[in-house]
Amino acid sequence: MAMLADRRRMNAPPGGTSPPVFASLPEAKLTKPIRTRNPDEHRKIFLRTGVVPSASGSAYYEISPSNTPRQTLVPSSSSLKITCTVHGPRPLPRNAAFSSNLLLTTHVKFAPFATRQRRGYVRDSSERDLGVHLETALRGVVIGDRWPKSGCEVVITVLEGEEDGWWADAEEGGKAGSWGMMNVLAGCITVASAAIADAGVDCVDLVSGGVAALTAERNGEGVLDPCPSEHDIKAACVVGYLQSRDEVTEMWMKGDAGSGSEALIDNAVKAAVLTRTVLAEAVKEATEMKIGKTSEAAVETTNTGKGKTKDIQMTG
Amino acid sequence: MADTAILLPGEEVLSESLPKSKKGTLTLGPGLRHIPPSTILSTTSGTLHVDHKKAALWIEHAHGRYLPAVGDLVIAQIHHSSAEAYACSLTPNTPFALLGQLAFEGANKKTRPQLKAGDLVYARIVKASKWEDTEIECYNSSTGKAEGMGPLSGGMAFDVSPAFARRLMMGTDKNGKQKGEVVVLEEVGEKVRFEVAVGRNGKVWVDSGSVKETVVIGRLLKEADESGLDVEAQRKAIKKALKEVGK
Amino acid sequence: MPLDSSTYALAHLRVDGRRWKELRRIHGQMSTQAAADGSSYFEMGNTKIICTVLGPRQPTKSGGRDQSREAIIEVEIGVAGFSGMDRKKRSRNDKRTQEMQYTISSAFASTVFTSQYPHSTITIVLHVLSQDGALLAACINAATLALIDAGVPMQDYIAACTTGSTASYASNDEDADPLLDLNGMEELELPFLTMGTSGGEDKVNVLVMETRIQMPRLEAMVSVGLDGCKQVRNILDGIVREHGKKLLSSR
Amino acid sequence: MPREADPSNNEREFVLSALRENVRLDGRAFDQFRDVDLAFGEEYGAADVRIGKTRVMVKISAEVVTPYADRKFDGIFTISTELSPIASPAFEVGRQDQTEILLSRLLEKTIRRSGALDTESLCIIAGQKCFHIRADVHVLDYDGNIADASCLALVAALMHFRRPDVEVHGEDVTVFGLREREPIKLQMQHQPFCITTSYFDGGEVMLHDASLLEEQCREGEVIISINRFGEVCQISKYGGPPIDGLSILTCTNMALEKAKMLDKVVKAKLEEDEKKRDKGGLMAELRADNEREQG
Amino acid sequence: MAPYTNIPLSPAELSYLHTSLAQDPPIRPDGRSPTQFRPLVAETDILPSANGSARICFADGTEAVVGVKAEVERTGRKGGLVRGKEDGEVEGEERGEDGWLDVSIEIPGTRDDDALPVFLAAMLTEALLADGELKGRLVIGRVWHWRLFVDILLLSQPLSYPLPLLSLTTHLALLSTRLPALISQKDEDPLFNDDWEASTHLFPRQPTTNEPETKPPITLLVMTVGTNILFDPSSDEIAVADAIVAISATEDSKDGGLKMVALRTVDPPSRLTSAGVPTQANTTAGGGLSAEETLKLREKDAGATVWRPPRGGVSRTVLGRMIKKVVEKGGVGEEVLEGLRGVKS
Repeated sequence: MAMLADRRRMNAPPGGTSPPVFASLPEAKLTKPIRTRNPDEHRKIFLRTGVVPSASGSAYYEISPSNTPRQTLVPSSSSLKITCTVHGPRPLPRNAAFSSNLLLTTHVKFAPFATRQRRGYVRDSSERDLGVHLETALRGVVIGDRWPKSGCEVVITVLEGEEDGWWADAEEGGKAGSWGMMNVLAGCITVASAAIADAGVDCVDLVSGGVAALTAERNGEGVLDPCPSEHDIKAACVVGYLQSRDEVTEMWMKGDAGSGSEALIDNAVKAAVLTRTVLAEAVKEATEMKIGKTSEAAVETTNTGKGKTKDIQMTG
Repeated sequence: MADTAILLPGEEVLSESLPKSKKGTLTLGPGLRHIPPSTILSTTSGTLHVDHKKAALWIEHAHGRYLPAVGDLVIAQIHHSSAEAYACSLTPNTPFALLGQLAFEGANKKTRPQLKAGDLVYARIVKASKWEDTEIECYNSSTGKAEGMGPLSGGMAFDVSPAFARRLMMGTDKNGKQKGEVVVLEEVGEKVRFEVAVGRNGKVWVDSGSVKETVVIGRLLKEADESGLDVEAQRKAIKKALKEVGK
Repeated sequence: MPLDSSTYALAHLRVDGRRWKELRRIHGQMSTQAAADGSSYFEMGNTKIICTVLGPRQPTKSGGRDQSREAIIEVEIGVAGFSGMDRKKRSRNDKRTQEMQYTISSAFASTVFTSQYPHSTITIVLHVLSQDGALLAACINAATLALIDAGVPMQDYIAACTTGSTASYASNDEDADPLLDLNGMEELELPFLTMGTSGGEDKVNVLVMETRIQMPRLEAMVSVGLDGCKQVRNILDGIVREHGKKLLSSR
Repeated sequence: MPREADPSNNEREFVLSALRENVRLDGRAFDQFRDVDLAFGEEYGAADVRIGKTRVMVKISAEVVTPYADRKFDGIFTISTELSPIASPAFEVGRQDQTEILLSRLLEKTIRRSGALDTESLCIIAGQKCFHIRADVHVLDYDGNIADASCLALVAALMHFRRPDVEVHGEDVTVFGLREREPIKLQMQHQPFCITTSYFDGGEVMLHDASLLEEQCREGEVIISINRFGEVCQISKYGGPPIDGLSILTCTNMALEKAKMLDKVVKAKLEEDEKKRDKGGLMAELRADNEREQG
Repeated sequence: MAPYTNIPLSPAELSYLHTSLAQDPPIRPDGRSPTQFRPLVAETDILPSANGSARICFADGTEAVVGVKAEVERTGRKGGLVRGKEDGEVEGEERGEDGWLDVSIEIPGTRDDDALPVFLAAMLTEALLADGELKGRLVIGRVWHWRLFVDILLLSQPLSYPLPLLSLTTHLALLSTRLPALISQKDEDPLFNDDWEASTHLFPRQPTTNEPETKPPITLLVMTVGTNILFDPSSDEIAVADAIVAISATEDSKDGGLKMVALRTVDPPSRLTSAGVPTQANTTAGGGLSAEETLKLREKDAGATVWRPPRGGVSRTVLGRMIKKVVEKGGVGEEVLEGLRGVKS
């Protein structure tokens, strides 16, 4: 789209550059990574809130890559690193129309280096689409009527994005299906939920994101938290799940699930429940820290330490 | 009387050029800034003018935008009207000045003049402050008399520089000599009958009843302003121009 | 595909079999969309336009008090990606489109009694579904019909068509014929102009020419154009009357 | 959004009544241009045009680029227009407003579409290398009639410009600096000029070279681009109140006269400029170089 | 996101609408049954310059035109590095690529990069691509393929959520899409038959009945109020929706029934409506409560007596029922497809 051309920066030539191809030993056969986790096992999640002191709320989310042995320099599977900042609730600009509810806006952007193919500085349509999904997921959670005439911005930067498939795969350079987007969305939901809690916006519950997929290998059996490079995904589903209410605020499902769609949704919810334990733990810890910090601060002002890291090993 | 020293912004006014005043107070006009205890700096570039009688000094400069000052006579253009006042523009792209709906001679709710957007009025500035809207009126509010102010109908408004407008309004000294050294209006006035209103905001309204004469007067004014003609050159131009219209 | 002008010289028939002063089939419909204040569908040969008119209504753009003493006519033209031979997406900021929007807006600004609707906006939205020459002319005609449908008071209405000349600009062909209502292929080859007139007399509202041509050709083209616009006007008249009859009989 | 201040009702009415008495505010005849002044810069391809207070500057530049895939045998010629706040407070930086779009379309139609510049001559190697001639039009002062002024400046600048000479050996292209070889004139096929006719009272009064105030008061305008051979390159009458079909033809005839006048101005100034350059030591030196090489 | 952020309904009206829609059976403002669609006018093959086209006009005046255009494009070298796959080696059937389908939506009053058109385009694209069948049909040979451009124009202002309108129009346009017949060999530079009569349908038809063998998917908008599930909601109804889901379904080639190929939740605009004020808390009606008490009252009321914008999401059981209603045998999806069969060009 010519309209989206970025005119504020000196951009690289439009032809672009070809991605680096690393020389590998001729005898080294590139092998597609294989899932080593159980089908119902989630990858390890690292989540911490309060990473950006100047924002009202913030959080950082990371899924480490699965440790498959490899012979080349290029990692065979990707990982996910997302930061989220929340600004607000704050008054709407003067020229904005009256709103009796909190106006939540989301802004999802991949860092230019987040994926194998460089991303531009201007948001493209997939990023906008993710923004809409995230907005839907969060709007149902925040209690908007508590904050009339206010706005709240959720800004997400994806530092490293999940890939859509195995990079060396024959098909479209591993870009078919754009399944990686679904993992990114689940991560966005979880991290935004943590950041919103950190910002102290009223919510009905914590919303956590979960992904499940139907893969070709397992003959219709579903997997939780699929890493696109490890699977040949047929259908996938993301949910934004409120555990205490057993409700779904956001659901995005695509692909040919046939009759297995119900099981797919159930699996996605299961994944969301798993993520929730980390989310709840991280938010709880941050809250404890804050309470602790305020009492400590009264005594000792020099202590400015932030929250500790938290690593939780999870099995289904 | 006029001191021709040229000052640049930030330059100090030498103490010898300060007027001696009996009371020991000085009046600072536009373009000057006082830094206690006794330093006076200029803020614009121009020539320093000193009035020893009134113990006042100011800086004259030819360019720049007109800044409203209380008591100035201006030609304002109605932009739009609201319940209480007309919003008028004095210069383009600046905040509007307010002209009360009833700020005309003998105006009350029934007899007030109905002005449309784009109409011109000759008015006096009654309030000019940094924090509030500038206010103008078309009559002297203490006497209730128009004093020549009011809506201007017909005629033509010419744009001149604010400095030239000021020169036009300086009036004559004791010898009948033009202080502003502009003789266009007087000299032409000897041959041609016309009405004129000079606004400090750089507008001169002329109406002679005849298109050709009005155009000539406007052209002479603009020429005198833009080419900086001295009195002699002005006289020459006037003679030539009047010949063209057959006077 | 160069236009074979030799055939024309022989038989005086154009690529699509028309004679020099023949219009293509013109078809128009009014009130095609219930949601709009006025709407129309207009075909000039294979050029197909859908037009909707919204308003006169309050300006949608907030901010800045609007003190205009007359209605503003806004025109939006959307050229569908599938309208041409090749699929091409024309962005809305395209300068050619913007120029057309301005032309239509200022043409109607002097025909519509805009002073009756101070502080308001009349929006004309044009969708080009298919293009085969005479794009601007068809847009103007479609807008005319939609404005009539919307009941916007006008002094008169504008009818438009294109005229061309069989001589290319270089040849100083003395017996070059003027042509009426060029199709897309002819437009690529031959010099042409778009003309919009109002009233029964020869009053020109719009005249846009983008191709190079010898001055003597112009006169013939203009006079054929004036005549063509009259023909178009009669057709538009018919469409409006037909529509009016339908409305009355349905009551 | 800043806008040009509207003239007051008094000014509007006065201008109109004056025109009805055959008088223009600056005393010109209806078809008379203000003083047209054309100056060339030190470098090739810089033209500065003043018509009254209106002032337009055009600078031409050339670079070697790859041609468009669908036009392998053509060079690239682009015109970019800029109306900056330098010209008038009504113009904003970076925002395209109506005036600018219309101006750039007008130049596009007049110069590019009419084929004034022979783009095929800009091709170096078909499909691989060609010259990209870029014309930057800057309006420096705005007192009406920028269309005519911009077009005049653009044509003059194109005629004044010299592109560097090139030599092709198979796939290798050598571009010579201005000092190495005499640069080459652009191949112009014709020189069109834009003439704007402003009309009042439904075409009763027709003016050439309207000032800003006259433009603000006019009913409409007809912009005609025409070269001295009487080839009309473009006519734009964007809406506005209707006028007789016949008056448009009259406009065209009058425009032809004006185009011839402007053509003469450009030719005379170019000649003057050439003479000035001829005397220069640098040129003489260069010529000696060239002769030696040929010999 | 929603095209109408300010819903012109008062809390009282919203409350009334919500209660009537939550009845069993629901009472819809226009008297329709929960699964009933509004009447529509449709025509196909309206544009000669497009490979396929359709126009649908809903009763509320919203109107859409879809044009499908196919262009031949050279297939780029695939980026595969491994599996010893070199040029010339073909591994089974050629598969199409996602990038060959280009859906763009134009909605008046929005920019092309606004959230609404982007979201709708993504939704329609993923439904079309879900089973990989359509993109497979775009393959001409190893070197050439069709690139399909689906341009969707909403001609009217977006009065109600335009998704069903656009989806149904796209469905009809794709059904009517025809590709010129190939006369050259598979991998040669393609040459096509000029005869339009000889062209083949993108969705092949049975030679005898001229009925399409397969059909493009349709996307339906389903909303819930309380436990009720309503189809084809009007803009007023959407204003009080608890949840809105867009479900794409297509015919299952295996058993002839329907299967779901995509699902997305849509942010209901009801979340942006203003809440009503309970009488006790209404200062003008004599009730004078402190801010704290008002808040407590509001929380306790929870939308029972006065309108309150919905909170939370949709429960899983309701979601399951919605899907079922669309895809089940004799369900709404089949009904809609049956209805569209009647549309002739």
